[in-house]
Amino acid sequence: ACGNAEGSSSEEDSKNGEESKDSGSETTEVLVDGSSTVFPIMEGIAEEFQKANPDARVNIGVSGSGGGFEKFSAGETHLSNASRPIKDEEVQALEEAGIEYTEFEIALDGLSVVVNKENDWVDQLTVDELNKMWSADSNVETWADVREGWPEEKIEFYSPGADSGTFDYFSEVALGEEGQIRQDASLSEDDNVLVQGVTGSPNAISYFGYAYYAENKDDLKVVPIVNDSGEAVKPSQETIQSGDYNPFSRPLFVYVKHEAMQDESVYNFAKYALENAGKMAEAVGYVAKPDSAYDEALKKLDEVADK
Amino acid sequence: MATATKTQQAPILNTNEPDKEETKTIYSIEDFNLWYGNDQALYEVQMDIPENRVTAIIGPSGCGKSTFIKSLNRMVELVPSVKMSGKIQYKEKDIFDPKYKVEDLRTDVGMVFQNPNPFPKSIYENVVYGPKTHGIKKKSILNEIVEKSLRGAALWDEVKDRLNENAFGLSGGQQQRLCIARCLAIEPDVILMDEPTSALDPISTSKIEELVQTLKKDYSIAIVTHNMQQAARISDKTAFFLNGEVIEYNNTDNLFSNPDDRRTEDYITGRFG
Amino acid sequence: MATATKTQQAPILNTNEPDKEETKTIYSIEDFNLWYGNDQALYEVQMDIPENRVTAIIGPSGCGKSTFIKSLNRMVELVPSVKMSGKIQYKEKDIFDPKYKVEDLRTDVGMVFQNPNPFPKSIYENVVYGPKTHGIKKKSILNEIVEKSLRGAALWDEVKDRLNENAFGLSGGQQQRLCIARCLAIEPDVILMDEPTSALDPISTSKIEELVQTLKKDYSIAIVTHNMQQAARISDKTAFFLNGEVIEYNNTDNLFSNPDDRRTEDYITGRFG
Amino acid sequence: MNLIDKQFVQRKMNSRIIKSQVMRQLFFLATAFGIVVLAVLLYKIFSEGIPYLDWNFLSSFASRFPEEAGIKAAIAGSLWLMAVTAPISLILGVGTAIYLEEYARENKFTRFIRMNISNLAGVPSVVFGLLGLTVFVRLMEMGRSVIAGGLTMSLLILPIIVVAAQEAIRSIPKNQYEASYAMGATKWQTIRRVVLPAAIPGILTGGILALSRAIGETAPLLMIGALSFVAYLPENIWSSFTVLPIQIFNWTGRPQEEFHLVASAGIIVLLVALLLMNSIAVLIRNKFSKRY
Amino acid sequence: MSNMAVNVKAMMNEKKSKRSVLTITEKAAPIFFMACAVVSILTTIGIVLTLLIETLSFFSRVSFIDFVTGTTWWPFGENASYGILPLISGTLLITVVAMIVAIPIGLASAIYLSEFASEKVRKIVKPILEVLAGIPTIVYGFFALTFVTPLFQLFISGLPIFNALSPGIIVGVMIIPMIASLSEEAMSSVPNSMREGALATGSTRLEVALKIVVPAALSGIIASFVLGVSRAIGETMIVSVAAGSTPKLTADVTESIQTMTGYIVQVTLGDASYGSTTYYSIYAVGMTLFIFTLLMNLLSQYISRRFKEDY
Ligand SMILES: Nc1ncnc2c1ncn2[C@@H]1O[C@H](COP(=O)(O)OP(=O)(O)OP(=O)(O)O)[C@@H](O)[C@H]1O
Ligand SMILES: Nc1ncnc2c1ncn2[C@@H]1O[C@H](COP(=O)(O)OP(=O)(O)OP(=O)(O)O)[C@@H](O)[C@H]1O
Ligand SMILES: [Mg+2]
Ligand SMILES: [Mg+2]
Ligand SMILES: O=P([O-])([O-])[O-]
Repeated sequence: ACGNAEGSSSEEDSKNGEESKDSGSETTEVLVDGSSTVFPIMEGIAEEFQKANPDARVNIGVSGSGGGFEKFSAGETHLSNASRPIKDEEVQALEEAGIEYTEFEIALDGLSVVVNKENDWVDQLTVDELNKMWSADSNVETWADVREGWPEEKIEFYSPGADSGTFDYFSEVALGEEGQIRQDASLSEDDNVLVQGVTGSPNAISYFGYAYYAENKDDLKVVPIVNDSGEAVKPSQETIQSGDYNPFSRPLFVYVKHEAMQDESVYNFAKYALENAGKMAEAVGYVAKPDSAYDEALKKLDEVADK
Repeated sequence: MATATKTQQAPILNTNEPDKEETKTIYSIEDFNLWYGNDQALYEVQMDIPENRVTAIIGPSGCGKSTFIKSLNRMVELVPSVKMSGKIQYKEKDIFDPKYKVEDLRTDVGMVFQNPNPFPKSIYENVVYGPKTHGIKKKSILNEIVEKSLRGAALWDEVKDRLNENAFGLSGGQQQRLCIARCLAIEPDVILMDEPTSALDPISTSKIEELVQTLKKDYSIAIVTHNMQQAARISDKTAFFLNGEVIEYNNTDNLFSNPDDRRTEDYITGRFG
Repeated sequence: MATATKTQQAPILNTNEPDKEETKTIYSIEDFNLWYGNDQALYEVQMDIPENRVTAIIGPSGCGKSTFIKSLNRMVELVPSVKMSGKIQYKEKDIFDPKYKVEDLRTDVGMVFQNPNPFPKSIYENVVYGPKTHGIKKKSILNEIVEKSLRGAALWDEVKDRLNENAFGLSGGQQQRLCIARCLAIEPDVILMDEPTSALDPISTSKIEELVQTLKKDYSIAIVTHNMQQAARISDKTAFFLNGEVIEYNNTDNLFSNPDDRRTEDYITGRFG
Repeated sequence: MNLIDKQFVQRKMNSRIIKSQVMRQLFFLATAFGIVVLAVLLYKIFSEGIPYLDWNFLSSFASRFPEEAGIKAAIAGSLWLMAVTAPISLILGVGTAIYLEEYARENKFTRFIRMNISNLAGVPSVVFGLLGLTVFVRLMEMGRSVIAGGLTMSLLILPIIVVAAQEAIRSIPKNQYEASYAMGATKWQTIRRVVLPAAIPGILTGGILALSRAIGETAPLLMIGALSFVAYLPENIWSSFTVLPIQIFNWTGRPQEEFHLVASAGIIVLLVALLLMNSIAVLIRNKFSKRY
Repeated sequence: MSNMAVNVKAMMNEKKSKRSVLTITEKAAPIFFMACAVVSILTTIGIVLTLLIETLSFFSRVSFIDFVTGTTWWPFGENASYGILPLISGTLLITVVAMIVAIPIGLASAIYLSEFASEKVRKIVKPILEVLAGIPTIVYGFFALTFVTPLFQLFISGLPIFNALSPGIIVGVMIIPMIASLSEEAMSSVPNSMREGALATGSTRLEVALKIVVPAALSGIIASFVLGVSRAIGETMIVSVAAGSTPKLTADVTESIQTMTGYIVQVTLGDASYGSTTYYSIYAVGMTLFIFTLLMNLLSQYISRRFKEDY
């Protein structure tokens, strides 16, 4: 069904993702949406998948983790990417809509705390220090306020937009559930401008997904973070996969709708995604999970899809 | 108010082709008033326009000449604020009778304007515009109409080899004759002309004047002009308008040689205007 | 080509205020040609305009009257495509001499246009526009200028109580006189007028004609008109233009009573135009 | 008697003329400012983007490798969007203009429509995005499809087209109407055979300019959710799609520096498309202007 | 006309019966066109209803008074705070900077084009300016962020990467063509007879421009300013990309701020889920934005109508 039939079979009513299970001979548009963090992985997978299956039609939206779940529960998408686990109210919404789904962890991300290249004083930071620096009621103004001996230069704060999974995760870990980020931080939805902000000013600090750091290693200095066992660890493929880089490493997810697995095109894509997620994650600057994890995931997928 | 002279004096002084007999009346206008919004532009106009004659309308700028002539084919109603009272009869039909479609009236009564206004189409398309509008599609008939109308407008010889060129390439005088041809193409009974030569050079002007003389064999013509000499040269009857009133209406020769009204005299001797 | 008659015939037939003696020449034009792009609009114009007299320019539409009069204060150069050759001397200064600033020329030579063109300002501001632009700031002087100019233009009594009202509220004839006042306010030596009455009603026209007669005591006036009667009534000398050439230039009475040229005669007897 | 001192006037004249000339230069510089900014912007974009601009770039789909990334889907998407937007907005726009210029009587309703249209012209594009998201995507369940995007864009540029068409119609000399009516033509015949042919250059010019606005608009499409990876061509109006500005936005948001250069290449494509549309509009305008 | 081969008149009369078909088109045409005109009204109604309904849901959760008087805009997390003033101040800041750039330059360009430039220069420059107006705002946005800001950072030490200054200036640049061409049109429509009148008294070009043409065209010029303001208020991509996303009640152009449009885009691209207060807040902000631009548009119409000169 998935596009081996010669000639691209023309459309069917694929709007709103209502799949037409009976139209087995036609390609369904595979609809994926959700996290911007997961997007590069999924995009790479889709690109390869389409090379392998020229008739396939995969559409990957970027609505953010929350926006993705919203569309997922409205039945508008088949797969939903997320950079955080599903929230209770989202679970509830899916239940109400009668949508069954399974969660897969497809890769790991290490939130990287970075400073300017010229910053030669910051050697490491603890979560407490980050909390002190970033929280809304912080009285940290200069680096000297963080640790004695550091220069008395005003710190510039750059943060991902408050409406992103990355921001959520950072606030939760560094600032606590109730924590609020300081209001003089410059927020941007676009991580590139954060990179630019930090490269541009010696006293800046920021954090974002590992991929952005990996791409701009030469321009940025990453700060080792003291983990739960007291060691200061830099994010890297190894430390993230091994779990040494904590607490700022986090899993990335894809949520799969059961009903959609009945459709060959969607199932094939999901399968392909799980098979290639690790490789693709590394390729775009994230960290793969151990191989075994993907084998298990594939098994689970086949169960769900009744294969 | 209007001193319209319905009964004509004996046309003794006629030096132009004289009115051999009293001709039939094609338009009869009675007590016609017209307002633009609240400004009255025509007052109690009273006038009979004869068939197969040339009737000239003269008067100083703003006296209502254009307004009057445009009333005859109801073109004046394109100005939304126009209000009218009185009666205009064309071939004894009331032109304001709702049963008498304005399109039909205008098909019978052609009009030529002050500035030549060809369409930005080919010469051919300009001439067939009317017939096509009225549903004539057949190529052979259209061709015939084109030749006949252009000949009628004394333009055929000049343009017969370039019928498909854009009409805007013609000179002013040719454009004006094209407009006359376009008007002849729907075979009207009456042709209204609003200062048809005022935008033209002397040579084109005299061509059109000749043409008017020829056309009056087959058509009834009403012509507005600000050029008194022109009126004298080409018309059989002349009406002098002033401030929306018909001051004097008479055989052309009478009017120019022996005006009844002081104001007519002042005007034709160039004392104002 | 131009049959400009520089030596004048004896002014025997003058019924108007006659030219008592040969007056000084204020403008002297020699071999003046003008082109709009490639179209020549004036051919070899040769003419002396006398001081403190009214000189009329007549001729059919498009013959170059406006072009000519606008050349005298170089307003014609506002049309970018204009090219000129020949000589125009104003008070014996070459007006095209780069050292002679065009602004200075225009300060000495006022102009009144065909359609009244007051500024959308108060009557007062219209009159003082020129003096103010030229740097005169003192209120008392400006007030005096306003009164003097408006009196000079025979408008003072009509508007003295509403100097601060917008000039657009005036009637056409009043607006034209306001434009004359505006022109008088900078105390020019020459006033050029391009069909100043053609947009006006008969009464306003005769007021302006009277005014021109009064003004010629203090100013040299060149006036374009399409109305031959007007030229005859008010001017001392008349130039007849045709297709860009001066066909005849003579004392007004001579020209009208005894034209030298066939074409002049044809024109003034209304044979064309 | 003389109130004006000619000497004084002449003395002042020189400084006035110099002032006029100096200001003329200043005004010229101001005009040049815009052009300079344009030049800098173009230089920056072209110097960055040209190396990436090749046939491959035009004929490939998006990719995670900058060297392989192409703009095919976005070009196709933009074309599809135009294919939906152009007819809808032109028909509605010209229809509205004809109504206003030819049929509407001067009354409250007409004035209201006029005012409404000039207000719509000033409504920010994000607000149209909100409308599209709420009404087309959600309420009418069109999803983030070509048709939803096209309808949103149509409404966005409708006022521009109406105004352009109105002007085109208004610029037809009265004498053309008179000529037609005097021949006994009806109103509709006059509109169809005289007004529309004469107004078409103006309508096309305005229409193309409006469409070139639509082709560069980002915000409303972001709002209806067109930001996505699409590596296939839309097949019908219900397909999802991406367009040039969205693809550019997408690239500029990538971590890899190379993608920013790819984005510049994308911008060049977009600018070339815009330039092409503009020149066509200018051509039409110059060819047909001053006909009467 | 009896001497004719074809009797056109008769043929036309014969076709007259066919006119009935024509009459149907004749009657249907205005109805169709009116329907087209009604679409624009429906669009407005659609916009107002969309905004209104969702805004009402928003105000069922957030007090209206807090919304219009609050000085903190922090729509995320537990203690969210929805005071619109910072967004408004951000919007106004951008608008002010933009107009400081666009008004003098736009007006000067207009004066140059209308009063000084030759027809040839005008013919070349106007299309170039139109290109400037036609450049997609996303392109401008990245230009502001990656070129203008770094450029300014050379001169203004400590200028953060996001600030109101450079997007403001670029919004201004974007608006220049609009002000220039609308003002130029207004000035060009001042009849030449007025210029002639002034020149004939010995005025210089500059004096004609400033004392006669600009005052006579003032209503059109001011209307173009107001439209420029409205455009600046509604500009989206430039500010989303380059002004930052920190709503702040400030008048300092070197600070990072957020505009109303910037916020709407942030939320649509972000993570807020449908039905959350954050989600509804974009409609409330959209409504505010709509009202602002509506007022500006009405103002500009009022100006052009009220002060229209009939020459
Ligand atoms: N569309 C209009 N709306 C209002 N008033 C009008 C309109 N057309 C003409 N008028 C007025 O009606 C009067 C008569 O105008 P009309 O055009 O009939 O004069 P005319 O004799 O043809 O003048 P001209 O020789 O200048 O063509 C004038 O006072 C004019 O101002
Ligand atoms: N701006 C221009 N560009 C090109 N040709 C022009 C221009 N102005 C006038 N002409 C041409 O120059 C010739 C003389 O025009 P001009 O305006 O001087 O005539 P006129 O005698 O004043 O006519 P009227 O009585 O109609 O005012 C005409 O053929 C005209 O077409
Ligand atoms: Mg008339
Ligand atoms: Mg003239
Ligand atoms: O898009 P997010 O990964 O930040 O949810």
